Amino acid sequence: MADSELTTDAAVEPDRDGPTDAADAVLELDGVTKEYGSETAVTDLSLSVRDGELLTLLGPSGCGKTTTLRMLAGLERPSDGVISLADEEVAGPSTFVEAQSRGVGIVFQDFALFPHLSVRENVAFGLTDRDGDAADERVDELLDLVDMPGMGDRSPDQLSGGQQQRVALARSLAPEPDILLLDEPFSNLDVRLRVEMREEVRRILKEAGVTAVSVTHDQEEALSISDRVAVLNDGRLEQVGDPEAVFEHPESRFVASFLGQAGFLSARVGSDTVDTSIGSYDRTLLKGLADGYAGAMVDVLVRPDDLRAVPDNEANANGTIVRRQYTGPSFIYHVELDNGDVVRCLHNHAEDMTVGEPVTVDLVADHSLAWYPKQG
Amino acid sequence: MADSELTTDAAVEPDRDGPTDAADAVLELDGVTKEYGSETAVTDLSLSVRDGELLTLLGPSGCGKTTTLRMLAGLERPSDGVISLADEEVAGPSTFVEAQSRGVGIVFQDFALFPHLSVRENVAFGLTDRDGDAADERVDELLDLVDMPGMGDRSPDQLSGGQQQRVALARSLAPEPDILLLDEPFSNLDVRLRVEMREEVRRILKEAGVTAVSVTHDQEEALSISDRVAVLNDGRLEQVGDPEAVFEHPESRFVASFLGQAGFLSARVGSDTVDTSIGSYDRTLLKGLADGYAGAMVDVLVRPDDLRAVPDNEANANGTIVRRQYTGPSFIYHVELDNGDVVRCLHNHAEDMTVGEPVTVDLVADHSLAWYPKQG
Amino acid sequence: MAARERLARLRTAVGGDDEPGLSLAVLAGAVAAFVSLPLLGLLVRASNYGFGHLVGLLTETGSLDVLVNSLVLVFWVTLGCVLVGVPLAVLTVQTDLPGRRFWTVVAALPLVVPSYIGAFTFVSAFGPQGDLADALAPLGVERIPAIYGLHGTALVLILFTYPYVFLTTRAALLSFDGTLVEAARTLNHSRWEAFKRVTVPQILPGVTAGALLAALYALSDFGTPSIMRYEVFTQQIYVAQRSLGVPEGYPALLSMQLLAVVAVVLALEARIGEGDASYVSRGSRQPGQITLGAWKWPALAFCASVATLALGVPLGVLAWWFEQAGQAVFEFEPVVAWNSLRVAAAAALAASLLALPVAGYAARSTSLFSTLTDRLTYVGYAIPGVVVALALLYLSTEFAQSLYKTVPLLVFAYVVRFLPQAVGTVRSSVLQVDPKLTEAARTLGRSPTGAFRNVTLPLIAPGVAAGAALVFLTTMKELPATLMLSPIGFETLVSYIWLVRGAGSYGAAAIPALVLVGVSALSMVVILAQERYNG
Amino acid sequence: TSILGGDGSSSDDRPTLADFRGSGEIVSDRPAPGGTSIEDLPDLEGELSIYLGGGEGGRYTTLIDLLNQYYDDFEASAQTQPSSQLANVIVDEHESGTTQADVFWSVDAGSLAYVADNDATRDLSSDATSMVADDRFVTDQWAGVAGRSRAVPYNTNQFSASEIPTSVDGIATDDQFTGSLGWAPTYGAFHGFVTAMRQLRGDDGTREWLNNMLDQSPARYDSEYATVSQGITNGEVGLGLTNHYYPILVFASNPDAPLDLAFTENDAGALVNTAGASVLDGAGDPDLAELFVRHLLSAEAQEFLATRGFAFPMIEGVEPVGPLPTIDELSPPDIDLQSLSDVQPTIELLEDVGILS
Ligand SMILES: Nc1ncnc2c1ncn2[C@@H]1O[C@H](COP(=O)(O)OP(=O)(O)OP(=O)(O)O)[C@@H](O)[C@H]1O
Ligand SMILES: Nc1ncnc2c1ncn2[C@@H]1O[C@H](COP(=O)(O)OP(=O)(O)OP(=O)(O)O)[C@@H](O)[C@H]1O
Ligand SMILES: [Mg+2]
Ligand SMILES: [Mg+2]
Repeated sequence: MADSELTTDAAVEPDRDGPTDAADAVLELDGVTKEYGSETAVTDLSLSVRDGELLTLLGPSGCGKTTTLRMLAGLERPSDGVISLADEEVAGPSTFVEAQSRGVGIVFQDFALFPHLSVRENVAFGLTDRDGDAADERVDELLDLVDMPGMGDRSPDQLSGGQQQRVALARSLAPEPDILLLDEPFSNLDVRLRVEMREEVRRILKEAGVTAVSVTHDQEEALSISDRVAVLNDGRLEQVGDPEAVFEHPESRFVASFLGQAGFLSARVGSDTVDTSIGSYDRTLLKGLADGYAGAMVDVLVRPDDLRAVPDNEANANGTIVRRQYTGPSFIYHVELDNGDVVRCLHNHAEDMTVGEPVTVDLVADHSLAWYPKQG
Repeated sequence: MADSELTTDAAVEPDRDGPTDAADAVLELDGVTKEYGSETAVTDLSLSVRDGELLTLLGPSGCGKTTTLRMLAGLERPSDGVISLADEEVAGPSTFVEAQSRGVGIVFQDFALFPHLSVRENVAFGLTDRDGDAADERVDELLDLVDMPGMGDRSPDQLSGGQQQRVALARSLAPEPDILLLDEPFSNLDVRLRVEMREEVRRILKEAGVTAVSVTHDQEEALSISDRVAVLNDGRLEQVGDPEAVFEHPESRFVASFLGQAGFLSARVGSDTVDTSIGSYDRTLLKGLADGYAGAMVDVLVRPDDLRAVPDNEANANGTIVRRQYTGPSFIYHVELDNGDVVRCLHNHAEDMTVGEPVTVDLVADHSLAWYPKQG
Repeated sequence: MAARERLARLRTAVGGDDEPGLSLAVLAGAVAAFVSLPLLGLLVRASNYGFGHLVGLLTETGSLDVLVNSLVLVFWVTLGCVLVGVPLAVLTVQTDLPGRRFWTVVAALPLVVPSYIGAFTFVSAFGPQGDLADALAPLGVERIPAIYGLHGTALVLILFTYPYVFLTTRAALLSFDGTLVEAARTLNHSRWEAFKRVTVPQILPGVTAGALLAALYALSDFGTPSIMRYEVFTQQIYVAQRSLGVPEGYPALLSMQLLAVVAVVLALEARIGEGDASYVSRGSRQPGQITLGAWKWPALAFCASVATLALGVPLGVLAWWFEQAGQAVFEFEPVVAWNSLRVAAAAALAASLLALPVAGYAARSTSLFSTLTDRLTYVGYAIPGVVVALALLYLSTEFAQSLYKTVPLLVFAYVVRFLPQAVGTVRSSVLQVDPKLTEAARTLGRSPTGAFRNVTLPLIAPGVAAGAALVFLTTMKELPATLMLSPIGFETLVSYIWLVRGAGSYGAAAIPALVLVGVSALSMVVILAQERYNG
Repeated sequence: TSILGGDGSSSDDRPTLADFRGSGEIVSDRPAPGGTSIEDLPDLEGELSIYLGGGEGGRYTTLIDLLNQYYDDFEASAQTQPSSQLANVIVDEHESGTTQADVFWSVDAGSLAYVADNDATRDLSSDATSMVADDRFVTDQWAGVAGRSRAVPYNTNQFSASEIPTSVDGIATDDQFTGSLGWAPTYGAFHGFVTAMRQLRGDDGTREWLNNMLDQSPARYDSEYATVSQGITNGEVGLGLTNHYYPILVFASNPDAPLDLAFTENDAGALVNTAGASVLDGAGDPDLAELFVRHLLSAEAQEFLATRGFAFPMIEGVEPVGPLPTIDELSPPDIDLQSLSDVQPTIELLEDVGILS
């Protein structure tokens, strides 16, 4: 893992990534807050999206992703803060540009297909500036894209969930918006179709130079197609950056545990060593550890591929398998260590251990590890 | 890969897995077909679900998963075939037991929350046989389970997509149905919540001895929580079996390519060797190859972890990187081989190759490979 | 894709191929048969006279002219009602119009002004020598546009029947899924374009349901055309049934002609309103309010001018007459208002209850039988009230003498006449309830009835309330059946108004007319409060 | 329900003559009415149901209320409907044995005759019939209670008295009335008028008159009251054919109306018809019903009908109000009022000519 560089005290005070490159930012949120009655859905969000990039909002359910997209589209008015599109303020204390004037397309989380129109008519809905033939051609093109040729004459209620989602996607792509907002656009699609479509969509976006903001709960999707990823938590921005940076250098415990099946090892920092329940390691294991920490308790981030478990006899073992999870290409064993920490170990199919079996867990990471002050 | 045993001529004629263990099957479909006008959504489906098991229907969008669940729930009447619950025929040519009399719970793909009721009232809806306090307690329990305590008084339109999905799940679990049908119950949840909830749901199901049929498009979810997996394609059953069997021994090219990011290597079977564009291998590489095949063209199933790519000079290379996909813990390189086959190679972060770079792809699999007669 | 086809497919998709339960069909059929009794009476009476005469009637001098007159009137009234009712509904539901609740009640109220009173007051105010002409004369205005004839008749009928369209459109808008408008707007459609392309097609069933009621009203009304000097179809029937020694069944036979036209109108509506609201999804999100901005003023002016014409003019003129009549000291007995309120409430309740099975069945079934039951309920509404009353008098003397001229029979007559008003609104609300919700309830162990009670009913409550409001308001002002079927001594507000007007005491009619509007306004407030869920 | 209360209610709760009598100029110097006073009649006692036929029923209900007030133990309730419609209902009820009312009190003799012809009434005793002064207005079956005449109201700004023809033919043929005539051809009273004409000059003669009228393009009103109040008073038309009391009603509320009325002579235009009452076959208490009819012919009731309904009284000793001539001064055609029930051929004729289609 040659390129891995871990953050250090970032853990102590994650620095907000404000408007980065104002120059080529086409979309900017500045201190945006949205309240529904006493409920605050989005808090003081500042973020900028660069021209032509695909930014993905990642975050747990209910963290404010849909709300953010709706504000960008002009469907919801921020309670506070300013939104600008191409350097023009579209929502602020005194301005509000309506949705239809923003040139922003959106794929809704719940599709919102027009029930009174056929699939073709739905897709053609935004093609008001093309004449009949050109529009027809474009619709055919898009139906092909979403792998639904020949279904144009159905009505939305005659489609399966995934098919509806694909029509919603085709409908929003049709008029070639400058900015496209995608709210979990692939959530109802099977892996194969999802992978195909997201790459196809990415290709289209890139070719047309469309700037896009998408929402997904699929970490793999976020990491694999996005130019940058923004992680939200409870209405606040936790971290924004390119996928590798965010995955490899999570700035907060939240980000670390949200991306990937993170586990944490409790550790005591000694003067030269770091002591964990699976062994003592050199202090250099922990990236950027300042001197002052001697004696402190920390949580060390360990991902499934950082650890390996081997069956052992009761006496030597330092943990027990509590769950065995089959993911197809590999198994992930959940191991409860003697001190109660639960960590996960990734194994390719080879080993076959059973739940309840005593194991010895070893650290196999060849890179230094991120850590966070002990919680609670 | 100690236990891997590949099927052989299964590829030629996949045998349908009919009612297997009629003895402890609580739910049986026999020759069930469902037509919508001229559209056939499900064709001649025979399947049995055993008592207490969690069976997952996997298949591409539009293959008939939702339709199958709806027939099981009694919301749709099969055009043909017989459905039995606990040895009693509930749908057949002359019988039809209504949904409310089947004791079958369902979580709808689009939630179907009652818009006029609060979250609490939605969850309590099925608790008709409990008195006020007991029902209240049960509702609290379930709201805790879905991680939404304190949101009981909201109305459904004040919830995010994922929150709605969780309420739908809680509502269907509340009355402890004998059989639970789940239509993509986690599709709108983030990874962490999804993993937590699916394990939680699995635990509940197992504790209560509930038999469940779930639909998912998430292959990892299917493989990791199901007792058995049934793969559907275009309304037909392709294969049913336990997750490992289905993943490791796909009986058809369709199943193979649907599960995991499968690639196929074109190969010519010689008298002693199998020749591919990345090298010639012993005939034993192909599992169970009968003698007669000499001279035949076959497609050999290779999964990302069966292959490895290394940078090479133009002259020696046998392929070119066409796409680099970051998934967090690893990269998957898509390589277009000289003969046009596209295969995928899994690498942990170490190597750093770029798109367009010539590479040599090697087979690193330590097990024999499945193969299918050449297509088209 | 033809709407019917789409509808059929949808229904198979959502409801399974199986038709709704037999019991619902039986119930709906029973209700339809029940309210078709007068039709039966009518047929029997007409056959006494002999259907052979029908041909003669059709070829009579002027028959065709009058038929054309009627159709032309129906056309303009329907168009006018849509042009007034729909904008008002949109303004009160989807915009930030100041005082929306107030305008909602005010816009619905003209329905309680009996159209013949409206016509009188209009003639008085706007006739060639009317008060307006008097007022304008000093200003040098010599002629004001003639109020008599087609335009006057159409104007008055529009002003007093547009609330049908207003109320049904409102109900449709209230249950409309706002996300769809959002989707259209993000596809670069202005609010107006989105309204045209998304909202309109989806509220169309609601609009046509109201337009149908207005059209049939225009067809069956006698008073207004007669006051406004426009010859229409119903005139013959009125004269016939008010003449001595008319051969038995003659008015009934005349009504048969009218029924033929009604059938055509119903068929026409079926084409336009087809598909009904079936594929309208009830949205969880209300469409964002339209901010009127400076348009607020023209919008307010529009509402105010409709209110002035449809409420201000009749009430103003009545009050003025009252003032003029000065010397007439009279006592107004509250029991009269109480009687009106009682029978109207009973009719509204009964009609809403009976409408549920018919509307539920029509909404969930595509069978011919369901269409038939649904359409049959409209017949009583389209036949002039006197004819219905005659048929009921006939039936009760023949078969149920103990009911003859009793309040229950009177309420039944109201139900026969106004049931379709409830059926129409309830049907569109049922169609707007996502069938998945009922399915969800059933998989949670509820019987179809339980699911109906706990899920469907609360969701269709606004539609049921709107239907009840329509029945209530129209019953309050119903005259012919009230006169003919009430027990002797049973007086209601309208029969009282009719009485004092007949005595030439137009002024004395002002008080009961004001009471009529006041009582109705109060009940409207109560009924509209039912819409709480839709806010 | 009291609609038009009197202005002189006495402290004793029994209504006095002043309560029965109208108010204002019209009655200021009227003598006390002659005839039989209520006080001389036996007391009304019990409950009575009345079918009240006719548009001006509002006035009649006030009279019923006064009688209700007059007797503690008497309670009459009424239902008002157009008289011909009610006549049809009464006949139907009689045939099916569901008679609802005891008394039929109708504004026109045709309806009374129709009901009588269909055997739905009982004979009146001479106690009642003898009270009516003029034989033309009484039969065994019904007694007239208030006379009414056809008249020709006109707008005094448009025509002078001398210009008004004395025959309906003059109205139908004189060019000066073209475009300034008003009538209400759907109205029952008009049908009575045409029926009378049919009796007098036969169907063909009537058809000719109707066709002549059509050539004058008369404006069509919904009712005769409207013909006068909207049409003539406002000057929309100059002259009309109506019952005599509609113009007086207009006067009563608007004394300055530019309105006067004329009468034709010896033709249907001068028909004198009568409101009357009969006792229905099947009445619960026929004696009470007949006594009620006699009350309608009492001095007080006749004074009421004359001063508040502007009718021609039916008994000796009560005069019509102010400007009206007495019945004797009119020149009505000689016609049996019973024959006015023959309306059906009239309707057919009107339809045939194209007035009602
Ligand atoms: N009412 C209908 N009329 C016609 N075809 C229909 C109807 N409902 C579903 N279908 C079709 O039947 C097929 C199966 O639909 P189903 O909803 O069962 O798919 P699914 O497997 O659940 O797909 P997804 O994963 O996209 O939800 C689809 O091709 C769909 O288009
Ligand atoms: N109308 C509303 N009234 C009150 N609270 C609301 C309303 N709409 C959303 N919220 C709350 O705001 C928060 C953010 O909602 P949002 O829909 O943006 O979440 P999300 O990130 O899209 O979640 P998911 O992944 O589950 O769709 C949630 O807690 C939600 O309950
Ligand atoms: Mg969301
Ligand atoms: Mg589905």
